[in-house]
Amino acid sequence: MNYLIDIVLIALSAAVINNFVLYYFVGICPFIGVSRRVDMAVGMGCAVTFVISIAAFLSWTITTMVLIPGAPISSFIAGFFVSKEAAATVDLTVLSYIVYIFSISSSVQFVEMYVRKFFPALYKSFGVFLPLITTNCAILFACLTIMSNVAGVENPADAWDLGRSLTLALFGGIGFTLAIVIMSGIREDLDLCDVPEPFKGAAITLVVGGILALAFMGFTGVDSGLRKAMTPAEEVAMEMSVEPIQTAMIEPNLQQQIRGIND
Amino acid sequence: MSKISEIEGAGHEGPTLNVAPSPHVSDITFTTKRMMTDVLIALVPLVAMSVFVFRGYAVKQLVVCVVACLASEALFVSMRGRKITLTDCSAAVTGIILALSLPGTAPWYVGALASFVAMGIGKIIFGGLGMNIFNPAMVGRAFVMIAFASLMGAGAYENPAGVVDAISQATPLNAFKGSGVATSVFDLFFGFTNGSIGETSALAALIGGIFLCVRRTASWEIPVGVLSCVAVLAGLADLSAGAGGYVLLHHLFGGALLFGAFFIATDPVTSPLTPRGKFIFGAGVGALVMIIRLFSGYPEGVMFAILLMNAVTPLINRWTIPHPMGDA
Amino acid sequence: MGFFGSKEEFPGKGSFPHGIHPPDNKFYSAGAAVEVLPNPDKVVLPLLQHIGAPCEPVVKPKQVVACGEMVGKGQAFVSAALHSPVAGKVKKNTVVTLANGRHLPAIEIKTDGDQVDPKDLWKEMTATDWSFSTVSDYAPDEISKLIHAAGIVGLGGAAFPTHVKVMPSDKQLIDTLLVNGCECEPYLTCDYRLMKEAPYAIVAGALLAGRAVSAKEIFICVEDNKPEAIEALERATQDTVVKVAVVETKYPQGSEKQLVKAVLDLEVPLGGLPSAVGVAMSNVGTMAAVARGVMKKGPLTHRVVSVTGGGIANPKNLFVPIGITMGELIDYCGGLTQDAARIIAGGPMMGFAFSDLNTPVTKGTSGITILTHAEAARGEETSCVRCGRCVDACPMNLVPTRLAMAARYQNPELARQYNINACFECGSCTYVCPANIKLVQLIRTGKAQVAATMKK
Amino acid sequence: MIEITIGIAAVTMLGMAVIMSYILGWASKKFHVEVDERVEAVLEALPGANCGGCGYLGCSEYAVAVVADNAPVNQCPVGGEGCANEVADIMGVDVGDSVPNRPVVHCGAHFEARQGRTEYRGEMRCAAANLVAGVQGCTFGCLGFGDCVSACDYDAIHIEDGLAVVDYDKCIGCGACVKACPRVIISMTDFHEDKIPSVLCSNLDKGKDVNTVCTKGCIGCKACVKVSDVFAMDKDIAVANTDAYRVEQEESAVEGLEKCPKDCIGFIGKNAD
Amino acid sequence: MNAIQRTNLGQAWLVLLLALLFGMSLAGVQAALGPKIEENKLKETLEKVPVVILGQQAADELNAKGETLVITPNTVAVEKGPVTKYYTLYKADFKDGTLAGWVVKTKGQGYADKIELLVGMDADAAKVTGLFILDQKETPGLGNKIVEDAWRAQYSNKETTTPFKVVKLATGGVNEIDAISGATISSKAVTKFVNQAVSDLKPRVAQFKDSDGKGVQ
Amino acid sequence: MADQPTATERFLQGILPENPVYRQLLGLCPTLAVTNGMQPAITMACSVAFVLICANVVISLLRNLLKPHLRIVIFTLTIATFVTIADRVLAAYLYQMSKTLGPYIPLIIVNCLIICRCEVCASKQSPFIAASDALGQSLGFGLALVSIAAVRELLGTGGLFGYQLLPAAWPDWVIMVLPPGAFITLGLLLGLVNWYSARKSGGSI
Repeated sequence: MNYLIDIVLIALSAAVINNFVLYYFVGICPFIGVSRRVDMAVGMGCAVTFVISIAAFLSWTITTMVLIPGAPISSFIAGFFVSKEAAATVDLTVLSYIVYIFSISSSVQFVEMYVRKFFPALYKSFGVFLPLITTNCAILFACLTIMSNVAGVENPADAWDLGRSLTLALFGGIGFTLAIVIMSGIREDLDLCDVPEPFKGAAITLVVGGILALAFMGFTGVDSGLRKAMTPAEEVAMEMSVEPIQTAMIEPNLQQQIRGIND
Repeated sequence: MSKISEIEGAGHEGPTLNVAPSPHVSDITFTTKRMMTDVLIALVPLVAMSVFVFRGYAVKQLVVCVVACLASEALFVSMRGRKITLTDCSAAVTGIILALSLPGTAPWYVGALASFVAMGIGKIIFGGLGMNIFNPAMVGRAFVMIAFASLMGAGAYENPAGVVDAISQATPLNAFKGSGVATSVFDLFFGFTNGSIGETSALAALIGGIFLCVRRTASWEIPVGVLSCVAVLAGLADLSAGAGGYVLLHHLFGGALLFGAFFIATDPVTSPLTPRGKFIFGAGVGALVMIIRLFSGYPEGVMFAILLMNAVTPLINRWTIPHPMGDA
Repeated sequence: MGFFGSKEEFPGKGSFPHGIHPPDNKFYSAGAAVEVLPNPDKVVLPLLQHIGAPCEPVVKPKQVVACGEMVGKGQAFVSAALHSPVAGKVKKNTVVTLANGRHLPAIEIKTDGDQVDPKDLWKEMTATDWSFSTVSDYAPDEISKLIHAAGIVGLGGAAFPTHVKVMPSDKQLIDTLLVNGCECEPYLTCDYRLMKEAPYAIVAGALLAGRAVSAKEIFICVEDNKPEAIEALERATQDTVVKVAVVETKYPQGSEKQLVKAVLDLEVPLGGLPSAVGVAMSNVGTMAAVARGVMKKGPLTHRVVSVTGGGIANPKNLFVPIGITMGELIDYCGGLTQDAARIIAGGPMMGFAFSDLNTPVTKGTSGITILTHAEAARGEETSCVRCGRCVDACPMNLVPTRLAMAARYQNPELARQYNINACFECGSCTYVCPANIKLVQLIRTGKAQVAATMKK
Repeated sequence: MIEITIGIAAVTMLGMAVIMSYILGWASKKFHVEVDERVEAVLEALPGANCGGCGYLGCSEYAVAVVADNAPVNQCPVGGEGCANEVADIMGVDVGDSVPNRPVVHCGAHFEARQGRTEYRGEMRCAAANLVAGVQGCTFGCLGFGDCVSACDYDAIHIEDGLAVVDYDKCIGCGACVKACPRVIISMTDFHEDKIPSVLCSNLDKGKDVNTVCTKGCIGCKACVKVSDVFAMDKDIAVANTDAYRVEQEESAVEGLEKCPKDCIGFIGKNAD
Repeated sequence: MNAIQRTNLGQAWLVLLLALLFGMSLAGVQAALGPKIEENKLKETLEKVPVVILGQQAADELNAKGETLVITPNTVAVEKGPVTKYYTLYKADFKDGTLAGWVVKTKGQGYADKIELLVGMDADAAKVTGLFILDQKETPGLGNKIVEDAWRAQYSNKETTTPFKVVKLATGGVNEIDAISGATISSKAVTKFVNQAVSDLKPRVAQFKDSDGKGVQ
Repeated sequence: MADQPTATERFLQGILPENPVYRQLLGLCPTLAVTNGMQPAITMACSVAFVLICANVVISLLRNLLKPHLRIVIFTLTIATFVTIADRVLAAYLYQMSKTLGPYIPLIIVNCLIICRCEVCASKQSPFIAASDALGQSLGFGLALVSIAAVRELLGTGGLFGYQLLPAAWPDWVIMVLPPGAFITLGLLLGLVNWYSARKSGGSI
């Protein structure tokens, strides 16, 4: 139940409340560049959603399997050279950016070639957007968010699993689609408006984006409101209870002990 | 042909002829200006009620917003080097609606900045009257709502030191969301509660709104869509969560719902063109209002709901292109 | 709903969705009985007065022609022959600009020699002795051939060659013939006077046309603001299969798709003709011409024209030879008043304004409406506020403001999405527009843009 | 410890690079799709930033458009001029060396020359006014509402006293005005010389009919044709043979021009008065 | 040679070389800067511990004397039905070994996003000694006032026997916290986290009294 | 090929005539995201400058080895490396700022500005020219960021770099430091720049 709530809230947050484009400003380039016509925007949105899901899968896999300290593959390799314990501490997260961008661009290229060969009709309608996506920040942003929720957490239980990661990516992509489709609808209407010359094109698009961001702020807090509404009353009471149900477990902290500040 | 040629002869006293495309006659009684005048007339009960309940606070907001709206419209239009068209009353309508949507306690610069933004970013930047995508008054209000969160937030409506009774209470929606207190439906209906100065009286909004719909200046589909959707969702919320003394009528009469449904959502420029589209638009506003009221951090969602639906209006238009007669 | 017509007579509701109710202003000329104009000094006959291919001149300059002699031959199938309304001498070929802006070659004939008195023609028309019983003597294709020979086209305004409409066809079976006497255009009264004064000719024509298309039912459709015409027709249709259908007074009731909807409750498919739903439709004036063309073998050389409006001294209904100039008609009606502002060929909703008084009357000219400044007054154009009044008015259920804006900002793709080609330019949207935008004119330019992109 | 981390990082990167390039290389062979080799070549020449700045969806669509639809070669904002030249080379487009192709307005009547002009109360655009009879008597001539002016991105055509006049100093010959004119009185003409003679009328009617609508219309009198071989008759209207015109014929053209009783022949182009 | 060139890998030799080089250099960078970054992360929290426990003034005095607190981090898992909640509990000792107090690091959903905060308690967990907001994205001008000293000071030196309660107008009741005007949700959220942390950990601190870091290594 | 601009010309071009933000609309994500204050804006500008200059020089050195179909891969690899270095350095020495900038530092990798300069200039020019081009472009980018940040921070907080500049009575426009303020400010400034350059070249509104 809790897991389900988590998934729903991650989805809602990524798609609407903290919309990738309107809240985090990622994917602005296509948001301005490819929002002139609704059908183009829909194609772009679908392509991004598709690629972002693939990228999320890849980045989650690579992060948990290779990059984080104690990841199975890297510690297996390291295990040949040094002791098991030392191998478990090998931290490759510094490579994450370069690995992500590498895998994104390769997978985009692969998917493009594949679709082009086997689904020419599909390629015509949305494949042409694929190469544009390599440089779309939204994809990398989703990977980074997943990384920070996998590698950057203090408590292992908080780390995201594949399901949460994919939800974030999928609904982040849907949120992007939502924003760009709304924007393209508005821009098609703006073609019939007497916009002052200096504001034509990108400037008015940005202003409209601002008003959209303003409107989307109305959703702030919907996630906590929903969580409250969805959590059964007894669970709320339990979480708030003064007495824990079970005895606390004591675990040694892995972090190195630091004496004082100025050491 | 002699007589004709006399008539035709240039410079004589004959009739001056002109040519024009068909049709050559038009319904000259119904003009854009009359629509705006209708809205002004329909606003009279609301303005009267706001002045009655909020006294000086209301007068101040109205004066500030109307003056600022007219001045900014004049300024921006002349910046574009166009003819200044204050006489079409649209700026005045925006000013009054904006003023009515502000709390009485807000300082003067809130109304002034809101008017400036409403006219600049909400209207003229899109090309002026008839071109704007978003309702200018709501753009202005949303801007100051976020900009001066502490002056416009739910809590800011209360001013214990206020000289008017209403202003020392909590707004009905905030009282409910914050502490689960339900205001009496009677007060909500007549408007003796705190809130934005024009939104308190359900009665006044109904009178003005029905006038607009009867005059066909506003399309009835939109308010019907909003109210029916809110009624359904509020009814469901009541059933599922237990009303806590807060019932469907509170949702209908409380907050800016009626004011928004009849006066802001019906802004023809920013709502869809076809009757079907208008109903969808209204229903969307209603649904978003309820989502925001029930779940979000804001006690009221009319403004955000209308802005959001304004944004999808082009898409609604696109997807509700009517089938011409004879099109299967 | 109707004065006389009861609901059972026809399946439709007597009305159609949307539409407008402009003041009909028919009082100017409704009371004026049709007067016959004496033969003019000359007539100018443009070679294209109908929809379709222009006709070829069959006379040479200086040739002498008799009254009713063919001067232009319609070579193509969709075309109509042209006959001289007067006897006289053909002058040098010339060009004229019609009221609808067409710039065309024309045949000019100077009146000379033995003339047929047009009064006799009118008398023949208004006679009550049109024999309905002889209708069955004509074979359907014979009727069609005779109509072709008489050069008859639709006299309601569109001027579609009538023989094409009444051509018996195996492919498209026709059940119903609708005779259009709605005359929904404000001001115009020519059809009204014709129905009142020559109902028997109309009924005879309707029976002939009905026989040509083998229609099972024939309705003469009249709006309920013309009780006297209805009465006259009821009298004339006694003991015949022809029924009078009374429909609501509403603009554009006389448009074919709207009338089919109102009377038969059928929808003519988009881009199709009424024949697609088994309906043939023709104007009352055309029916009278058919009666004469078939039974008297008389070509279409004269027609009834209303000269009406506040800008003319004495509004009249006139029986005039085709080819006479508009100026002469105005002259005959006492000339323009001081406050005349606009001369329109046709009615004020769909007619064409023109300024050259030498423009000739054509087969499709149903009237000349002269508006005063007050009548033609139109506020200054303001921005569209998307109020949707035009959407409520459009009888075709379109979104006129979108079409117009798409045309203004040259976006033919958008115009096509919104079905611009379904618009038949009735002008309802422009009539109601509170912002006084010339929607119809813009839509017309939009259609041209769409056509241009289609070509590419 | 550091060595280990560096080593493993290097191994990981190398491994990834090997895997990726192997898969992609395999895929590019396996999924190969035949395309016009010029498209490939143009694509190579383009930057590949896929920014969409050209108005197309990414570089490959632009490349296809260049090859298939003759899209202009200079649309890439990222690649700039160098890229445009490369693409032009591939396409074999000839950029320089041609005779300037400029619009000529075939009407010379200002307001006062137009007979039968009426007050017009409609949409103030030529395309719209062209649908109304009697805006002016002549059904061929310039309407003067300036559709061409708004079509011009270079501020090179203006309405002067009811007549469209090209500013040949600013004009780049894009042809937008030609497309905009509903009466088709603007045509693109090769300017072999800076200024060329032109018949400033489009009215195809006979002289008598022309005279009723315009004081400056060509009446087909053949006066110019008789004195100068620059001009020829096309049924009822005179035309200037601009393709063959060279500066040596100027005197002859002037002679024809002076003979015109209606003053409807003139020189146009740069430096033409 | 040609055979090699034609293979995919041969074509991509530069990519491979660069990947190798860049991978190595990045690992080098990480090796050089990694410890410093880790230290920054820890310092961010630890720096605040004396302030939260002792108050700004006492912490400054301690600092001036050149003394520091000995801080031992522990992870505590509290199971509450289906959910397990993790806290980081810092034990702070004076140099002489006496227990100075406890700091709990906790976080939860605020109005806009997660709020991460430190709650200081005295040695017996009988009093809340202070509060520090580590990370928040609340509405500027409204909710983000939770970081202001004046508001946070309301929690200092309050008994933990009764939970804190948010009120609009303080009536002088026990452990009443003035809500930030217009940001009741943020105020309530923070108060809720403090109450939870206190109630969850108050009974547990005794178990950690002996842990001095070395003991649990 | 036409005359290639010299190093100085390229440097000057980047600052105003070809300003990456206002004229080329490149790299808008960070432009919007980090301009709610002067400090993050300047930090971001410096990071971009560092990455751009390093990447340009490296690519320029490698320019003769580049294969057409692999060049983009090499660009991204190089850029990603330098971005990682910048990110780590910031985390080590400006920890608070690195936290504030969050994911926007790694997102420099996909900043079109850098790929664009690598493609247009660095892959064809000598290291010196490439470096001056990069410097000019980064200055232009920095200027744009600073101009937006100045407006937003001043209106949003009443001061710059955290120092109060406007009178204390100034009501802070909180919206300016929030996402909508970013969009609106950039949109209006862009309009202003367009208007100014149109006026300079004699156009009208």
